[in-house]
Amino acid sequence: MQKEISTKKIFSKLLEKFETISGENTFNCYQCGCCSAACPVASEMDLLPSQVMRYIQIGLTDEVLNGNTMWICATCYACQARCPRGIDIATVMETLRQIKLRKNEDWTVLGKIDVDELNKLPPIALISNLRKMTG
Amino acid sequence: MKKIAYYPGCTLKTTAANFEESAIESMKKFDIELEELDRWNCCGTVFSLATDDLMHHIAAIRNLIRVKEEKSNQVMTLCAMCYNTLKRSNQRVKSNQEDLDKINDFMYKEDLNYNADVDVLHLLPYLRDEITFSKIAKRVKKSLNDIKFSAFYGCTLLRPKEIQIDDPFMPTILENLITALGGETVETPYAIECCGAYQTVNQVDVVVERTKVIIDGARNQGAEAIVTSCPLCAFNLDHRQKETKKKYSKFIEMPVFYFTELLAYGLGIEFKKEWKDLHYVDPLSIFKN
Amino acid sequence: MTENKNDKKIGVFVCHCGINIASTVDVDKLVEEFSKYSDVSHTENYKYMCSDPGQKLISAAIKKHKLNGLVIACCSPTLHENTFRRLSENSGLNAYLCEIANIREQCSWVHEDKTEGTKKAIKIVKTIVEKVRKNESLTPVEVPVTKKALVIGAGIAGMQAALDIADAGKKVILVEKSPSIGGHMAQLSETFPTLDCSQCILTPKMVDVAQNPNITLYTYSEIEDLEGCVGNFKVKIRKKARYIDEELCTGCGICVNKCPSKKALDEFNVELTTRPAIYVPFPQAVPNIPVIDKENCLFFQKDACRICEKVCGPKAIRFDQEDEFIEEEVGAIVVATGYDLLPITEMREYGYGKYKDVINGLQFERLLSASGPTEGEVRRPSDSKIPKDVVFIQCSGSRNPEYYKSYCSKICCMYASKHAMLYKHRVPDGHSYIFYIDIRSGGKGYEEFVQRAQEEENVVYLRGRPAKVYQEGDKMVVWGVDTLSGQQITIKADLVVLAQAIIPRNGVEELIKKLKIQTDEHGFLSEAHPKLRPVETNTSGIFLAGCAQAPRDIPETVAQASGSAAKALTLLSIDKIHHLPIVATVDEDLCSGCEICIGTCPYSAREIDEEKKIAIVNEVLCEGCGSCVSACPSSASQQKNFTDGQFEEMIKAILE
Amino acid sequence: MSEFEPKIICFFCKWCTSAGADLAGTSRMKYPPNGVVIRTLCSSRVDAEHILLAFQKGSDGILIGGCHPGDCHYQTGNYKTRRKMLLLRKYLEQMGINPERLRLEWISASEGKKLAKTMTEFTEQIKSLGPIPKFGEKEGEE
Ligand SMILES: Cc1cc2nc3c(=O)[nH]c(=O)nc-3n(C[C@H](O)[C@H](O)[C@H](O)COP(=O)(O)OP(=O)(O)OC[C@H]3O[C@@H](n4cnc5c(N)ncnc54)[C@H](O)[C@@H]3O)c2cc1C
Ligand SMILES: Cc1cc2nc3c(=O)[nH]c(=O)nc-3n(C[C@H](O)[C@H](O)[C@H](O)COP(=O)(O)OP(=O)(O)OC[C@H]3O[C@@H](n4cnc5c(N)ncnc54)[C@H](O)[C@@H]3O)c2cc1C
Ligand code: SF4
Ligand code: SF4
Ligand code: SF4
Ligand code: SF4
Ligand code: SF4
Ligand code: SF4
Ligand code: SF4
Ligand code: SF4
Repeated sequence: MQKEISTKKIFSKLLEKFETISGENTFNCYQCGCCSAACPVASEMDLLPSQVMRYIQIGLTDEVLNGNTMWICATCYACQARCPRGIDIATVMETLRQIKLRKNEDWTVLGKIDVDELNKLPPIALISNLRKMTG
Repeated sequence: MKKIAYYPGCTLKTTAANFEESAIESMKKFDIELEELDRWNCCGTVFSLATDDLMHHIAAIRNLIRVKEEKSNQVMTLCAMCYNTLKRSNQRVKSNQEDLDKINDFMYKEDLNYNADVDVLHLLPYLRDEITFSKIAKRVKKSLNDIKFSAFYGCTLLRPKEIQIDDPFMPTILENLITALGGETVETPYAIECCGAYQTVNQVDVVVERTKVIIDGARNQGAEAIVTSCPLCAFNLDHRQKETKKKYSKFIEMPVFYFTELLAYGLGIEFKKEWKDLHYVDPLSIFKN
Repeated sequence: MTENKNDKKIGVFVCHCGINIASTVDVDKLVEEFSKYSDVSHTENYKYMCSDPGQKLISAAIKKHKLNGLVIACCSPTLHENTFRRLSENSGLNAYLCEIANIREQCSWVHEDKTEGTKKAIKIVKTIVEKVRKNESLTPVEVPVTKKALVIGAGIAGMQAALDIADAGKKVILVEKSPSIGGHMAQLSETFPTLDCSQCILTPKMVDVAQNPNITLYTYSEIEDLEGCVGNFKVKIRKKARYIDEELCTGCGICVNKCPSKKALDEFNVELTTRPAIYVPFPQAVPNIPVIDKENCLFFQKDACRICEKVCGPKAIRFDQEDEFIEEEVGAIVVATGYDLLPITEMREYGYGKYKDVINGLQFERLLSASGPTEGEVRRPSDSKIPKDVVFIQCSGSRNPEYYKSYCSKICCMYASKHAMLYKHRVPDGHSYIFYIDIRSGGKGYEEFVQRAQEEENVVYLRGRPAKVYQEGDKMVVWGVDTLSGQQITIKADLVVLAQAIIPRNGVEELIKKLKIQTDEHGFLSEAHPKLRPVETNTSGIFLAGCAQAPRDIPETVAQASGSAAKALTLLSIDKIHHLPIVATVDEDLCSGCEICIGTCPYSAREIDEEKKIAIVNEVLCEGCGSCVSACPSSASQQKNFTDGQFEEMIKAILE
Repeated sequence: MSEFEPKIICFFCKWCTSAGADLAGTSRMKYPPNGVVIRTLCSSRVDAEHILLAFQKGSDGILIGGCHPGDCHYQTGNYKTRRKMLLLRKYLEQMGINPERLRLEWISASEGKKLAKTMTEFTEQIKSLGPIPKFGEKEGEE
């Protein structure tokens, strides 16, 4: 299906919100793809980090928010350490998570995880996960 | 004995007590006492990235206030994630007076007004810069005897650049420590890449894939064991080998150490059974003497 | 009529321009108004002032009334200022006492109401009358021109400029830092887009340079000092000691063969090979005279050896030779210092130059070159194997404001394509991959060239910037991405070639300081105007060519070199240069020596008189922008015929 | 009393803005006659003192025109002008003069239309601001 795009959709309130929370200008990205080349977990993502940037640039924000990229992201900063335009993609991912989480759409549901398993986990794993994946 | 205020963090008090013990014991050999803060709370483990989110920095700053209360201006960490979180939260309020004021306002019940003046240390660069590897080499009692290690740095000590402890693309600090302890090191491209981190909670598969790539990579270069500098990496690379083996039957397991364990071993401190029990893959199998 | 307080006798001439002015401005009213002025001795209006009768009328009035100030109220000064100033000069009145009041373009043509138009025209003419009252007679600054040019750098840019100037019959001094002329072009194998052999087209030019009687060549030489200004520069050249008597040396090369110290890194082969301590950079070098590299010579380091001295038939070795200094006078200068590549050791993500099989583009040129270390067989540096998979990475260090250089290096898209193509010609069963972000192939035949690489030579183009290169066994592994398919990619290659960013030639900053010219933030030389004066610097008489200004390929370099040669020739073909005299001045009594003006001047026309501790103006360099004048906190500085006093009166005239 | 006709002084550089004004003329564009041009070689010649004097002597508005950034005939003159204007506008504010009365525009030789538009708009703007207060009085205070 063709996607209809418009500047109205691109320069939306959501984009504004996104740029305030992240402190990043989406349009700085010139799609070199270095972030995607660097990302160690990209194989599990349905959109590469650079594709996420691109989708936002053309207003396909819903597609991004419904995808899994930001939930797969491990905040490892491999992308940020290389981005030639100084974009902090890790923060972009966090912002996308925040947009979801602030609507109470948690990603991690503790109830679904086996209790023995939970007990085995180091606290840093559990706390960091809850911080990133729940509101 | 020189005393340094020390922030342990949750993990080194529980699932990774062996890392803490080995560090404290080792430091004693250099006449340094890591003096645990009287009171501390969880730092939050990850630095919150949203610009409009101050709440999540409070936990970190509160711990730095604890440091000030003990009349210290520096605090030692052993956990890479604690280091990253405390240091970056401190940097954020240091470079942003408004944030600092807001946080101080919020914590009006604290006796102290925080001034962003605590230096957050990590043991690894401390070993390199203050104690020095040459001094460590001189104190080695039990050499690692040419065992081949593959260093694994993970993310939080190297990135972002504001807090990096070494060259983020070609770090050598772990390798140099191993060499000082008499071990050998091999290079892998994965040393600075991510282990999958907190995905280990609900997306174990992401971590399994990472574990396989990282350990296979190390083995291909001839490594016999992995040395990590982050307790989460240590957990993932060690304990997730179980799931990895389940998924890939040909996968061969490999012991995973925390750098403090090897330090302690080298300095002649006994590798206790309790330490060993916290590992998944038997760590002692590789020691040749 | 008011009393004439000064001894001015101004003439005000109002033009109708047919009805162009007269329909919106009451020209009679203007005459009436200005005849009231005590120092306006004559005023009249006429239908077409620029016509022959119009001009005659003005000329007659100048003579008859002994006018010493002239205001022509007519069209824009861009149209007829020259006409009327020439007329003025010819009628015995200094040209700079004549000024134009623009009552057409900036009045009659833009207004409709005649009352308003007339009111405004009066104000306009009034401001000019005020200005003329205080205008001084000025004579254009005149300087004779030394009819000789200096060209710095003998790459293709410098050689072309020198040849063009020499062919026009003017003398040229050509100064080259390295032992031979030729620059980087001598290192290239074949050149895009036609793939002709670089050496084959360059060598004849090098010989031309050497044989041209109008060119004096100083190789292994550098600019020590520069003084003077446009038309008359004094340059001091340091001719570094080669430790060879150039007159005696026959270029036989025996010394080079016999030298036992053979471990120096060969610059010409971009450090892929080593060379002796006594060496000729490459076989076709001009001049074909060796040079001893002191750092590596056993005699200079350990007082041993002297083999070269023993084997040299004509006894040309001179261990006691010293640097020589030569002074020359020139009228124009062309700077053509070229480029370097961003060192691979800066490439964090690609291994900081640690891997032998990660090389830069120029090294690959040497591997391709028939005269290169592998005689044109592509063999990789680590183990001399013929690489079967080669990855080319474009934009390495370019277009990366965060870590390296923000600009596009312009030529690497093209040479990466060329490299992949030439590699396929040398290794037909090899595979080549190019990682690119965008392909920039603007130029005649360039796009077609890239398309040929894609269609006919089986070069695999992958869109994305790789994140990492590392060694695994004897392979170089590249972690990349293809953003078009959305796939992460790994390639196990035998050789990786980085298209490193082009940067200004190493060490050129010192030269730039001596020449007092400007560079951009990256160190490339600044042109006087990005569109209309692209081969001139801000400093009159100094021109630029080639990659010293910005990355560019050979055709563009040659075109620009000829352009700068033409500019230099323009200067050298006149006997005297005239310079606009509307320059800045300094009142010695008021100047506090604060030096503010010095930093303000974009032309380095300001300096401090060390004795008097005040600022002075070099009238030849001053372009008359007036920045320094308005910056001077003591009002010590003024601009001729644009003084503060004149501004004050003009402002008042408008507000009355 | 007839409508207030502001007195506006325009300092235009020779290379760009004055040439742009000439173009507006050759294209027969129309704009109000309030602004009178003083032509300088470069906008950077305009001194803060000229501007203060002009305001003091009753100029209601001042328009400075120069070449676009990067296009200055004298390299960097227009940057210097911009810096000076920023400072000056602050200073005017302190003196009680509405800084809007001082405007800086980049108008190139080809922008006749922009020139005409600027002249019209600026005249309108100054009209709505009213006459410049006497020196020493703050704007807005009666
Ligand atoms: C890998 C690669 C492949 C290329 N392939 C092509 C191609 O196929 N086709 C094409 O058109 N272009 C190609 N180019 C571009 C080409 O090399 C340049 O356009 C050309 O060499 C520029 O010439 P230049 O004279 O400006 O600079 P240079 O060749 O760098 O010459 C400058 C000269 O000035 C001298 N010098 C420097 N500083 C001083 C000083 N202070 N005093 C005295 N002398 C000094 C230097 O020693 C040097 O001899 C390629 C470039 C690269 C990097
Ligand atoms: C849409 C567009 C936008 C552009 N924008 C820019 C820009 O922003 N910046 C920039 O640097 N460049 C720009 N350019 C490019 C710029 O226009 C050209 O580089 C430049 O005008 C070329 O000048 P020229 O003298 O070679 O050709 P032309 O401008 O075409 O002049 C050729 C002249 O020769 C005359 N002529 C032709 N045949 C004959 C004949 N047989 N006998 C006598 N006279 C003849 C023509 O009438 C004409 O006057 C732009 C071009 C386009 C199309
Ligand atoms: S590395 Fe930066 S510029 Fe390149 S695609 Fe990713 S976000 Fe965009
Ligand atoms: S921070 Fe997230 S997106 Fe960036 S490389 Fe790491 S996992 Fe991938
Ligand atoms: S001088 Fe100018 S205004 Fe007068 S007739 Fe000539 S063109 Fe027209
Ligand atoms: S041996 Fe003598 S003549 Fe021959 S090249 Fe060497 S210096 Fe020149
Ligand atoms: S004296 Fe020096 S240059 Fe001559 S042969 Fe010996 S090492 Fe070579
Ligand atoms: S010319 Fe091509 S390869 Fe070179 S910097 Fe520009 S876009 Fe990159
Ligand atoms: S008027 Fe301009 S060019 Fe002349 S000295 Fe002053 S600043 Fe320099
Ligand atoms: S700015 Fe004025 S006072 Fe200062 S040195 Fe220059 S001319 Fe003299």
